[in-house]
Amino acid sequence: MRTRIPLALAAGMVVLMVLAFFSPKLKATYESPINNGLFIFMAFAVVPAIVSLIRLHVARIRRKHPDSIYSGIALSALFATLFCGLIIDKHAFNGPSFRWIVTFIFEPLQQAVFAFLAFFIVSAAYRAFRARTLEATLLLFAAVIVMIGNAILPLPGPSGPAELWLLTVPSMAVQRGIILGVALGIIAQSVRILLGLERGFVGRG
Amino acid sequence: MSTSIGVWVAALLTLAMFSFLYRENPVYRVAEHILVGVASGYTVLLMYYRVFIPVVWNGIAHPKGVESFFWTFLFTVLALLFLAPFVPRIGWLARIPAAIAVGYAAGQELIAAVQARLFPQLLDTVTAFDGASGAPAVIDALLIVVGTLSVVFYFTMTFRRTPVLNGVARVGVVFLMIGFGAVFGNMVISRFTLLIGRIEFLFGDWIHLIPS
Amino acid sequence: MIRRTSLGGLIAALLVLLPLAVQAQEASVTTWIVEGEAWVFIGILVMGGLAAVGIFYAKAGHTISARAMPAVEAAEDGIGRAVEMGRPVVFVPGVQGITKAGTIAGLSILRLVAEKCAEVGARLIVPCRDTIVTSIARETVEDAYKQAGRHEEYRSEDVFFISRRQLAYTAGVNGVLEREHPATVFLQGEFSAESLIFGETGNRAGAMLIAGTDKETQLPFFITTCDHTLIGEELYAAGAAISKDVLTLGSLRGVDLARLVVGAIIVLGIVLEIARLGWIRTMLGG
Amino acid sequence: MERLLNIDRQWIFLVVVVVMLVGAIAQPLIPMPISSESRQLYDVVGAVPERGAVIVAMDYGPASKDELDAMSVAVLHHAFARNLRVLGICFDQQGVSNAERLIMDVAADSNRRDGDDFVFLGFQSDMTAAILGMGTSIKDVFPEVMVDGESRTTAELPVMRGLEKLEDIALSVQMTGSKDYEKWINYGNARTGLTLATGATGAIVTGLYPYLSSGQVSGLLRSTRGAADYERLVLDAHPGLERSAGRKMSVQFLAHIMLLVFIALANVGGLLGRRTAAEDDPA
Repeated sequence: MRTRIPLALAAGMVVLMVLAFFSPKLKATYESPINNGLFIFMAFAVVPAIVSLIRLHVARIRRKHPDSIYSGIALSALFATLFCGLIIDKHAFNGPSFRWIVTFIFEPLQQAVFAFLAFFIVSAAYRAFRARTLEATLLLFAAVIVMIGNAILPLPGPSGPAELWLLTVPSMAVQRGIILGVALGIIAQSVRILLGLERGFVGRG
Repeated sequence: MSTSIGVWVAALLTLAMFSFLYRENPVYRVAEHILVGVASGYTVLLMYYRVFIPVVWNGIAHPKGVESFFWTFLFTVLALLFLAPFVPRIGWLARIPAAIAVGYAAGQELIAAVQARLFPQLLDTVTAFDGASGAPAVIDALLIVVGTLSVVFYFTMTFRRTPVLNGVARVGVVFLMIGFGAVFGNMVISRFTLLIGRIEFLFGDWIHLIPS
Repeated sequence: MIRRTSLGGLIAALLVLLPLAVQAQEASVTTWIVEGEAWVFIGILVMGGLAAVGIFYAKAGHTISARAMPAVEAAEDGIGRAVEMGRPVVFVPGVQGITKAGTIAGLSILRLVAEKCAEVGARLIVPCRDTIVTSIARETVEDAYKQAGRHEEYRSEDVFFISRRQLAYTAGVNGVLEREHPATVFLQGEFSAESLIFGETGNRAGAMLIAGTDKETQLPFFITTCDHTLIGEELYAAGAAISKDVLTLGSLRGVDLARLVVGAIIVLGIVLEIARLGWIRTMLGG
Repeated sequence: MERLLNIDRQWIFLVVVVVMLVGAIAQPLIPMPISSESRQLYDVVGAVPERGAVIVAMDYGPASKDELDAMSVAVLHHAFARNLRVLGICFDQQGVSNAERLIMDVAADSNRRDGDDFVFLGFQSDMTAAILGMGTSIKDVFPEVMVDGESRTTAELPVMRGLEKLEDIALSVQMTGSKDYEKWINYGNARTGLTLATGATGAIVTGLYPYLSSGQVSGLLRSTRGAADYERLVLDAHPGLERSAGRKMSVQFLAHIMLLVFIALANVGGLLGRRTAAEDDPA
């Protein structure tokens, strides 16, 4: 019962979607209500994640966990953002006080997290990007061509810039091979769901 | 130096995040937890104002028609099942809306796998030689066809490696390495741009060392 | 068992559909089936059918074996190397949770590595980023030592949880690699951008590196810094072969069959194109 | 707690920052040819008739701002300068505030009126359902929008006159740093024939070339390089656009040379036998 119904529902949805694609009558009847339904689902699907985050930090504070000060900061940041969004800019989502938080707190923090990836590439390049195997040699050779062509100087290639030729012929063939392979993998997964064999979203028991 | 409070706040938070490079420290953890808190607040406000109110609230409070009211109400009730895990013993009910969402996506992806991935890409491979006049274009077309085929067959997993399949796989590896080299090359300009952006902000907008 | 589930699935689907289909009669649009998409429908049936054939073939009990993979074969001498040099083996099961296919495959490969370490008596260290993955990893390694009859040598403190926060985990694993000077490092699972450090530090420590990930953006860095790398589906196939995961192996067989059809369409299509007969082209919507 | 910056890595970090700072200040100008993918995007925007409708989908979060904002601003500036009707969209949960700010700022600079010349349709919580829904009715997917601070019904807006569904849209330009360009291709172009163009981060642009070759995508911006080329093309015809990607390219020039030097050192060092790897037969 706990697994049969979800598996059957998922299988039914796959069949309905494929039939709706081929039958304009079916599509016209069910497309907009189901699309709207998906919007509602995805809005509510966020609630459990937020609630468990709050419960985690509240529990830490109540248990006097050594990191409870940080939990306090996370919770006050959350409620300050909600306070700005709901109370200060009363009607709109992107009101002035909320925009200030996003522009000067949220976005800079998020951008800083990814900024030092560039630095990791340089330190790895110096210490580890050696052409030890045939594969690594080919890879580095292609990478150097693309790097030079992207930002250093225009390298002449067979028919136009070298890096453009590389991106539109050999690399394009590789990416196309991957797209075709992934497409077959997606079909296999949809078939598993259609046959009620894909237990991923249902869990064990 | 900049005189705007906002720029100062952003600059100090940026340095707090970068301090992790030296060692994990309290200043970094404060910045990290502020990020977690604000990100959650952002999501709640976005979903409330831009999805809950226009689709759910207005869909029920003043619906376009009886039928649209029924569908919105039905899906809202189903969506509430996402909260079931907070009630003991009926947690599994959350699988119902999840199953519908998974089935919806799987159905659409199944159609798109053939209509938007296989057919158009196979068509462009099959017609690779059509417009090819002159040696370079023919060679390019040949490389594209051989490259695509060798990569598709490199990833055969359950066929025994006959000499033919081994040969194809060896060609496939050569193409794959060139392909990953291209990914590597484009990754570099992408990751560098992020660090350049932060340096432009810190030394430009904050310290006014860089002429903006 | 699969008979009932899939049959149940299809019956339920029809029950859901019948009333809906009937109610659809009155909808304003006239035609039932849109022309022009017929070939897409046939494509779904053929490719989907082949995938189902592979799955049922595996479910019916036929054994399907994954092809040999150098990275998996290298595991054996990588662990032998650790015993000779008297240094540990470090296994990093990726940075994602248990719901990810890459993590599941990584943990299957952990079982193979743990069994080999138990046999030859090499010390195995497994730093994890997810509490559930940690408990599964502990179970897997302990089970391997038990089966090799060396349960007393199993050290549960060597399979540990560092932190859920991605950067803290990266720094933690980096520290383990620098401190323990492992002879061999396995990086198997789903990794993200900062995992690039593991290849660099492992290289620095002079370790033999055997990686595997399905993240395309991470593969170029692993290929250049590691000795062997499982690429994309190779990771899933290696994991499924070890754990004898019938469903995955069946799907891989079905997809391999579909690859033959894709290859045939390309070769045949080009031949017909050159012969000015555009059947395949029109089928593909050209 | 472990450190990521041991002695070796510290001086490398210093070199990187210094090189980038020198690049940012000195701004070495390197003449590079316009990449053909950028020209294709410029031409496809240029081909839209006056008052034609263009979707600008800024589907990215803060992590990609430094790379993609320059593209969004350039596309918006180009579209407004050509007096096109612009529909702004953002499907990234953390990018909606930024997307709204960008379209409002660029519209103000080009003195285009909210509700008449453009509208920010905003966000919807499931991208697949939204694009499929827009294939039938755009106003069903985005029933209400904010115009000059008030909530209005989308269908009544002058800018939406004659724009019922995706078939009525001349072009959709998406800026993205993730694989979700596939959703616009699968459910926009494949289902309704919508003409697409994509401004992509370097992390994902390589995977888009098969779609450019097959015609499913009609223009492509290759990270900051593509953005800088597109800025130059737009500036030639429509002045007033800031060369923010162009400025970053000067820093990229020095940074890329530095990286090549490091790779050379690593391989030269390798040859000197610092760590000779066992010879392996290819996989």
